[in-house]
Amino acid sequence: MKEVDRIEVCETPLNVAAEYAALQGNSGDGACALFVGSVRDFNAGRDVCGLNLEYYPGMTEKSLQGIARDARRRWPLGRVTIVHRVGPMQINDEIVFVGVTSPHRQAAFAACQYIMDRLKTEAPFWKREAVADQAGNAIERWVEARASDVAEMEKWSAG
Amino acid sequence: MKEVDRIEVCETPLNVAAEYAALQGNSGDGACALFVGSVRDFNAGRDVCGLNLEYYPGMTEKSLQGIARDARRRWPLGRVTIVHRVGPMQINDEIVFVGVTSPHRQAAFAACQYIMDRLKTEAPFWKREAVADQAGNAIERWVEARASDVAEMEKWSAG
Amino acid sequence: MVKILFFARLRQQLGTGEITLADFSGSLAALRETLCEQHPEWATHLQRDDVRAALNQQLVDTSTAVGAGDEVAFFPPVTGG
Amino acid sequence: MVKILFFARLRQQLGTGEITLADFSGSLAALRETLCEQHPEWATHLQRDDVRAALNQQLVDTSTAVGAGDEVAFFPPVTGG
Repeated sequence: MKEVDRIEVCETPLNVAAEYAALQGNSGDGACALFVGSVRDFNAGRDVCGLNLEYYPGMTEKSLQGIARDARRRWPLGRVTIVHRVGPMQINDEIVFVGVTSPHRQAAFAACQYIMDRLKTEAPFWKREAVADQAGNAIERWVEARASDVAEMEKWSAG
Repeated sequence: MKEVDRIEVCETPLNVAAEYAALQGNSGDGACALFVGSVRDFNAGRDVCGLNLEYYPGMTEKSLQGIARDARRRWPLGRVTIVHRVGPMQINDEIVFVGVTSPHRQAAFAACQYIMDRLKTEAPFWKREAVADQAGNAIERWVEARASDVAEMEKWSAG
Repeated sequence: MVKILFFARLRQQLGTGEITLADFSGSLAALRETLCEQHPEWATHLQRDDVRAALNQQLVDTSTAVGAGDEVAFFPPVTGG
Repeated sequence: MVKILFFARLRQQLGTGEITLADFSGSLAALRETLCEQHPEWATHLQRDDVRAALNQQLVDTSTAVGAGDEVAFFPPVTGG
């Protein structure tokens, strides 16, 4: 069976090269779409020095498994990988890797984007940023959810 | 400047890990969308044993550069990489790597898909497959263009 | 007994990540009312429109019924990815 | 002089990948007519609706003007990626 999901929440750095090799190796599929999200150095008007990611052990994994399962119902997919890092991170560290293979390029793109859109709006992760305040001192703040992420998600039900 | 294009047509195997590292390293962008196309072992009802890719030296590179430039006009992109292999290939070999970075996930996905859709319909590459005939002998045939690729491309002008 | 979890900003605002309620049975909305009666200082945080709820690790709306043995969680909008 | 290239299936069908025409001036469609007059056996391949044309390495339609020093290419629909 080529229809394999790899779902992981980990505190260690993501290894994109290894994830891609495991995903595409012997999948037999011609199309592979990937998304990698990294820690940005700027958010909502402040310089970001670092990030800490909290999650809900148990529910987070179930949520990602459910999203992968729903993507399979919509598109013909070979392999699906969702790896999300939690805990403390630095600028440019990779937070999330989503990869899918399919016989069809459009299906691979759509499924990868769908998984990211749902992950962003429903998987229980919360970011706390370390930012510099006006005086240059590091302060921690919870990242605010963005309305644009909800809007992106809603297009999947409209279609 | 982070706005860098890497466009290459090569006869050597693609190195996805190295391409990703060069693309994302120090891009400063939070979002990175990638697509990798590989040689499938089945096409239009026949087992495929291998592939040979012909191109138009000079025009092919210009075509890819033009596609990357047009993608930048549509979306805010950091780095854009398009690497396409030519010459003889085996099953599961990677043919094409497209990667883009952006501050925005939607822009990264859209640009990556746009580049692939245009590449498929206008970049001068031609595939010749080695397939097994009814008697099991290997024969070579030119791959037929697919109407679905043209349809995918047309959605970008409609939008 | 119902186990109740709080995450992220809400956990910090309420000053606890986990409590239990003995003998509760009713809707999630009623459970939230009960918590706010017991801890009036929680109301401003727990009654916010954007607080989301999960029952046994599934996102649900506040009309969902809760009973003995259930795990309930309240948290702010998610910000992963 | 106009340089004319053929690629892929078309190159195999015509039996050549490159020819030159001295002193041609006119549209791409007229150039194609001229080639088919010189090589009647090419017409069935070169006049197909799906044959695409490039002028100086840019995709163009057959109304485009061609003159001395230009590089013209004819080829079947592309199948890369």
